[in-house]
Amino acid sequence: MEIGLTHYLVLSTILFAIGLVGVMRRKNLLLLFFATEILLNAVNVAFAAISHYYGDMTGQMFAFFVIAIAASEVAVGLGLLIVWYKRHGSIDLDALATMKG
Amino acid sequence: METYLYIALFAPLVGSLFSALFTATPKKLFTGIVGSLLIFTSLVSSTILLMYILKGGEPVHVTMMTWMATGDLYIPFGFVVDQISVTMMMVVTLVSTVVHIYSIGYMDHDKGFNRFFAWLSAFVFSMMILVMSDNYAGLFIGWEGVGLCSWGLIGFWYHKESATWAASEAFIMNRIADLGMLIGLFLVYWNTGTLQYDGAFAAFHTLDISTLTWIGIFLFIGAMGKSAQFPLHTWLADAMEGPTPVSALIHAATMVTAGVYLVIRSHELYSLIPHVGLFIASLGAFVALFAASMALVNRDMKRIIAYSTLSQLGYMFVAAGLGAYWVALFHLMAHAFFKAALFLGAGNVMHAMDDELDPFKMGGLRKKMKWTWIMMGLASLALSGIFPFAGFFSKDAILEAAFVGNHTALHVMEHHYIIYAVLLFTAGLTAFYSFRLVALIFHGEERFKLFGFHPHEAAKIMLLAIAPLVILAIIAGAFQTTFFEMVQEALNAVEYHVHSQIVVWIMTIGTQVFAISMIIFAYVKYNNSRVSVPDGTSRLENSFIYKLLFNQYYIPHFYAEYIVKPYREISEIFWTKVDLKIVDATVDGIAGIIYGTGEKTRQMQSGNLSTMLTWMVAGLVGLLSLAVVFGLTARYSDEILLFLSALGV
Amino acid sequence: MLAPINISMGSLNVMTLAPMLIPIVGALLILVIDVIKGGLHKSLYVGLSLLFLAMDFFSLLDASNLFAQNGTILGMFDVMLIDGLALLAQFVIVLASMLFIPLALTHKRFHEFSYPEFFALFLFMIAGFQFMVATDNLILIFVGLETSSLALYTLIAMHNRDKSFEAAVKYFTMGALAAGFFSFGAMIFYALTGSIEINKIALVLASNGYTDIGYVLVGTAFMLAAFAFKLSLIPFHTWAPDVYEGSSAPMAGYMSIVPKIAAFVVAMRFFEFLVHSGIVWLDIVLYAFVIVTMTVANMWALVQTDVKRMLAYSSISHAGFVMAAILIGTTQANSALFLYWILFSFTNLGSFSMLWISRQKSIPDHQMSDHSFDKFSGMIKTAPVPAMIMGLFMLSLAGIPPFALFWGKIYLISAAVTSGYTILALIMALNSAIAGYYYLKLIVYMFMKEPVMGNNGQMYVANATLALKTIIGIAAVGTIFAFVAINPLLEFITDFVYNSGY
Amino acid sequence: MLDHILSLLIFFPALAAVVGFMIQKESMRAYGISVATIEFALSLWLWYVFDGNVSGMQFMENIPLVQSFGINYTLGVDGISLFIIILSAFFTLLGIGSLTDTPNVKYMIITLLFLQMTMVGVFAALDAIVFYIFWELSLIPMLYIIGAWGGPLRIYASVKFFLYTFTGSLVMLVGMLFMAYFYYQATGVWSFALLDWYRLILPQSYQLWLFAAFFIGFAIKVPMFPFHTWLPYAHGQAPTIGSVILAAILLKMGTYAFVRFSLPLFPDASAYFMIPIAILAVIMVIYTAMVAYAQKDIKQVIAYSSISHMGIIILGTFALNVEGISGSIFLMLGHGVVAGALFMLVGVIYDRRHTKMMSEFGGLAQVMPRYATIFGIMMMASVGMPLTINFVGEFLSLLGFYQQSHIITILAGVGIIVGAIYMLGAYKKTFFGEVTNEKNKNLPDINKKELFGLIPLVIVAIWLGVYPKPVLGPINKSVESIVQLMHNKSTTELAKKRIPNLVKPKVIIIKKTIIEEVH
Repeated sequence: MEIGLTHYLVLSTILFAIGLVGVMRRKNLLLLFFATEILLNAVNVAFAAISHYYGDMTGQMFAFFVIAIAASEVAVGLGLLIVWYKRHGSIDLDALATMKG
Repeated sequence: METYLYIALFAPLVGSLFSALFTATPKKLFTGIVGSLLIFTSLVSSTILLMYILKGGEPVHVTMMTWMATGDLYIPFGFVVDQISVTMMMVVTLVSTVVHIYSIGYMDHDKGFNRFFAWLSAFVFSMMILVMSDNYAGLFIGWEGVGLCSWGLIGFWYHKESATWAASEAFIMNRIADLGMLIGLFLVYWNTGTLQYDGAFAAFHTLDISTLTWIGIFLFIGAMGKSAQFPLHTWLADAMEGPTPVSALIHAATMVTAGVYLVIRSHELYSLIPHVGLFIASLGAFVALFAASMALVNRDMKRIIAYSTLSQLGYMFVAAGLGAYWVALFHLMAHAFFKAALFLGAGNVMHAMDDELDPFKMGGLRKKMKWTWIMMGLASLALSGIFPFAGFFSKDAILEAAFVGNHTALHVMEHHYIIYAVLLFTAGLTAFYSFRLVALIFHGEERFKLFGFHPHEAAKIMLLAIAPLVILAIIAGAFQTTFFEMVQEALNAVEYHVHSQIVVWIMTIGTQVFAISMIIFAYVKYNNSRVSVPDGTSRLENSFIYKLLFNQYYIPHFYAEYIVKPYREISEIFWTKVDLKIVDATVDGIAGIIYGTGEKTRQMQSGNLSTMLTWMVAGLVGLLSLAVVFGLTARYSDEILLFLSALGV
Repeated sequence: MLAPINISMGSLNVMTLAPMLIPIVGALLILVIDVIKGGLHKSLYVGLSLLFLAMDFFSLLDASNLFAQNGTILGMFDVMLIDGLALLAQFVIVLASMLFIPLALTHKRFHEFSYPEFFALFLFMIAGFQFMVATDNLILIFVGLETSSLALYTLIAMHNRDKSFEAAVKYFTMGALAAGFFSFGAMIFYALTGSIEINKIALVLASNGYTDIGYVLVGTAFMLAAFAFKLSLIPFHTWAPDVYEGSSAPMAGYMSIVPKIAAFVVAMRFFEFLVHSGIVWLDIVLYAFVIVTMTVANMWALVQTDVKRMLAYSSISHAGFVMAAILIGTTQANSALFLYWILFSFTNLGSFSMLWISRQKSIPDHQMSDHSFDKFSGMIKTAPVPAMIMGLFMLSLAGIPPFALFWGKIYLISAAVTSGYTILALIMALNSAIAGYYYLKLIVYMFMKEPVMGNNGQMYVANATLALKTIIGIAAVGTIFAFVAINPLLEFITDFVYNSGY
Repeated sequence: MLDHILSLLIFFPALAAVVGFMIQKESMRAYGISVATIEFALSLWLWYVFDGNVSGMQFMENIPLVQSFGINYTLGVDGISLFIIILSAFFTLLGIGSLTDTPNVKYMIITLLFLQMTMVGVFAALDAIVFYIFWELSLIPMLYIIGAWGGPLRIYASVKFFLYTFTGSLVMLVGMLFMAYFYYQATGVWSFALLDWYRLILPQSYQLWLFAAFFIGFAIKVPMFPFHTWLPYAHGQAPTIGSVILAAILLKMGTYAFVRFSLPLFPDASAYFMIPIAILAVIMVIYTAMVAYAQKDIKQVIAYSSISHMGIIILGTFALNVEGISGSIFLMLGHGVVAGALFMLVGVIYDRRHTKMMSEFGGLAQVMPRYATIFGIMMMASVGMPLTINFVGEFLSLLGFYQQSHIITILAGVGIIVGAIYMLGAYKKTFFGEVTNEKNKNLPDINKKELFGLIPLVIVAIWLGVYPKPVLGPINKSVESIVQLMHNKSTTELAKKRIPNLVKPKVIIIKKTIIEEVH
């Protein structure tokens, strides 16, 4: 069986779905960040595949930018996480609900 | 002549405003004097105008200024002095002069002396507008004006609950009728394009009968209220709560006759619709009997006289309804004299008896109050229609008119024997209750002693004031011919002929005999020592008829129970149930629903990050599923349509 | 092998980059100054930021002159796109930022402003927004979006309170998810058309007649979700109230304006061609978004007890209101969007600044939160002028004429009317009535209740300095006398929007 | 100065209000009275220079505001608006002059002056948006007056007043935008100018919808049944001055707007909806009169009576003929004077006893004879006694509608009966009988300050009842032009039938050209 574009796209979609489920289910802030990384990487896979399919560089460029952005997101996110942990000693999501209504 | 017209009209206004300046200050005798003088001025002017008209002068017609003008509507303040209005002016100014002077004595000790004269003169002014106006709108001004003054005067002693209640009742009942009148005015305007008498009367001839009938009916509804015709009659008896001079002036001589005046004034209309006229006459006859029957058993001096007034108004309507307008007017005039005298006499008695009204508690007063007795006796004779008093001439003419029937239009002689019979019977009743009253008050045992009263004759000024009225009540009949000649032109009056002279004589003498025998019967029954204050135990008092009559046929009770009370209750329901619970609650409910939705759905904002993320994903999934549904629909739209058509959709 | 790249500087049109480069340079300069000598007073950085923003503004003026003469300008490999929308949006961004930055000069000391990084990040963020609006390349949009967002998360967190951290984390996490949506959506369109430039996507889709409509819709759904997050459309709005509450008042006000106008412009670029291609689905979905966001946010605003949170919901509602312009999609509607947002920025910044000057260091016992309604009880008695100004802003937000927002409202509703969206117009109007209630609530507290004991009114202006007063004054004057400016503004906007082909 | 007299009338009080912030608290009353006097004098001057023989707009001003959207600051005055403007200046003066010891009097006067601006603005505006601006702005001072100086339920009442009216007017705003759009479609130019809109003939189906949209805005303001429930609360809670201005002027905005907008813009729809609206009016007249009768609070009686009278005004307006419309406009003035005076009068006893419950009173005629007299005069004016101001209006309104429907007029005429019932009832309970309550024994009679407000109203109420011509003349002139416009514009049979043609047949050629022009 030849691996075609469709397969990549399906893989990407599945990864994205996994990421979504993770985003919804994870109660640990760090794991939540991982889930968002999965989302972005799912997209990267697809971009690379499509780029190859079209023989066009743009998709790969996009993928690179996504990687860069993901990296900076991690930087900012981890920064926030560390501050939060310092203050509360926990990175549990449910503790993060002082504001509501 | 115009100057006299204005003087006659505005002198009472000046008097009223002058007195009004002092309403909040203690009694000032000069308000009464000035007021009386000004009314007297008005009387003099009216007399000059009367002389002028009598001499055959053209009616005086002036237009003072525009009142309302918009669109095609043009209503001026216009006044006319013709044969009809000058008669009314004379009646009004004469009686009111007398009443004013009388009141100086009667209201002597009253705190509201100045206020009384302000109201009284204002009433005269309104009445003058009513009778002098040359259009229906002006008449309506006076119409409402007298209603207002009547309200103020009935409720003059406003600390008394019964007085204020009666005032409101009178005002509201009159308002009911006024609505009819107003509608009548609207009909006149939209059908003739004007409210001026001249123009409207001229145009009436071109209108079809049904329109005219409606106009006639609505105007007469107005007249019914003012003249207290059934079923709007209850206010008149209650209006006796006012000071007695007021009852004399307003509720006997002038205001209540305004309805008759309206019909007479609109004779050009009513001549065209004799069927409405017949209805008016029938109602009048009914009221004459109906009111007289209530007067038979009543135990309130003033109310008896009031019912008598009502009854006499019925007579006038019979005459007016049957087209004998001049007779109606003549009776109106004669009635004003003797009835006012009667009331003022009753006022004397009240003064003497510390405002006691029950004649059973009096008796034998003739010794103490000789002059009052004489005057009331004469006035009662006039009321009973005994020759040669004024009442004889006018009432007899009405009876004849009823006998002969309607003769203005169509030249069809219809004899209205039923009406005639009713009127004749009522004449007997009138004689009876009049002298029942006289007998109870002035004759018999001195029952008042049991109640500790110390009666005394009234002040000179009061007696002197009544005198002219009594004199007129005696001699007014002599002017019948003069009067007829004067008004015949204005009212298309015709002499009518009973078939033969003998019939006339039989009728006249028969009536006289009947009336006199009723007087004697009244004396026999009430001028003896057995008369005592009824205590509700006698057989008579327990009979159905007595109760029915004594309770005024239960009509006031009916009104109170089935109109006033439900009205109050419905109002209460409208407010508490409909307005607050439905209309307002709906508005608040809508606001409440919006607010409540916000309050309930804010749970969505739980503050938990997982939930928030879930919402986002849910939103995305929602969008996606919509997209999928839509995309599939778009792709397979042909198939779907095919499927749907196969299903027969 | 890649072919050698031959490019001339002229075709690059570097000038198109100038407006974005200026704040970046400014930010770098601030960082450099801090490195050289730390601990300088915040006023220096405020001043510098203002200067750079002013320069930015002038470069925008320059660009708009060019646009007025030559029409749309492309540059940097056709990645940069300076059209009317870009210019208008940048004007709003830069002007709102200029109004915002002096608010740092408070009377009391606040943590975040003592960091020079705050100002640097702020300028970076502005550059990010400017990139977002001045391109139709999805990559650059994505980069601009993330640059600005990441800077914004940090700025929020710098407020240095528990709530701010919570807000930042929430915003950040959801933002990351939205970034995922965006990139996935971009991927789908790339897969469908082989292009990531909006106008090319539109061309390709139009030329093949939207054969893959299902996939187009899926892609649109993802993009819509991403923008709905940014524009805080329900149900993607959940971050907004918490973030507004958690961040400082001026920051919240700023967030209600600038990021949204950027997102609106991108949404306009992206959805307009889809709307005009007659995709009923999009109409329905946008319609639903508009109505639900407007109405439900209003209902939630009704039940708030904190003014700032109430204003947060009100901002959501306003966003939903303006979203209608995208749905309608006519020139009038798009012009109305800009008009509305410019007027909104004056009023909203003003009202948040009023909250800012009344910010206390610590919350008294009887007070539920920072800006609870009862804090403002009887303000007219103790501090009449601030009360009147605050009342003015509330009236303007409620759409009472002749104050600023009214004009935006009628123009937008008129756009709905003109395009036959009668029901929408009615719902928009009625929502203004609902909104009237909660704005009125604050007015009721300020004007009709008795002040709390011991309140001498000083607390309402505790934080005020000349700079803040000036800003509020500008906002107030702008709000009252908006009617003078409407006509030139409207002509200017309509001209720019029309000439950009929207 | 004559060219800008209307702007002057509008903005002078506003400017004075701004300046008022600088005035010392103690001098504020004097300041307020002087400003209001100047304003009143200006309005009288406007009357003086007004040409009563011209039917069109006078003293027009036109400044473009938002040219590209067709919004202009257009002002003008005709016989219809002239007197309401004067009335509003009059009432502001009386209101400020008779202010009793109000707390925070400075803000009260400033608020009143702002209110004055909005009132004059509404009646002088000839551009829909400018009209709308003043219309909405007028809510704010009133909101503040009720909310800050009102009774215990003042916040509920004021918010209800505001939101209810606001909601209605937003629907109206949508209607206005539609109207402008239709104008744009027809001519290619945006315009909100009323006089432009007058020339536009719309198909009946459009008219019906637009009429409905405007109707909601106006009906709530009037307020018409069933949108009236805000009014009793507003009146019940408002301070005296608030009720006076609300009843005298603010309610008139709704009825005025019917004449200014609904009738000439949508003649076919007006004719179409005539009967349903008349039925609502009849309900207003009778139902609210009955509700008034059930009230315990004398102020509520007058509040409900206002609604009842507004019913007659609506009826007159929708008579669609000169008599009816002139009558309704005159009744607006009449009701303004009378209801304003009655609310002032209630304020007098409220100031003395701090209660408005009729059960607390009784026999006041004995204690306060002057007060009772003035109250009596105004009550009689209120029940439509001839030779008082209300009669003229009520008579003409009913007369006008009688041409359209007999039954409805008769039913509405019942208003004169039920009106008398609740008014006399209230008067009786308050003034008649013995003084039973100890606290009432020594109530001081009406004082000079109160007389300052009341005597002029009594004079006006009687003067215009006896001699309405100086006012009715100009009104008539303008109404005739409106009716003619409506007749010319109407397209349906029904409307042609119901709206009279005033142009007599001999000038039929002119009529044709008018129609062409209109087309």
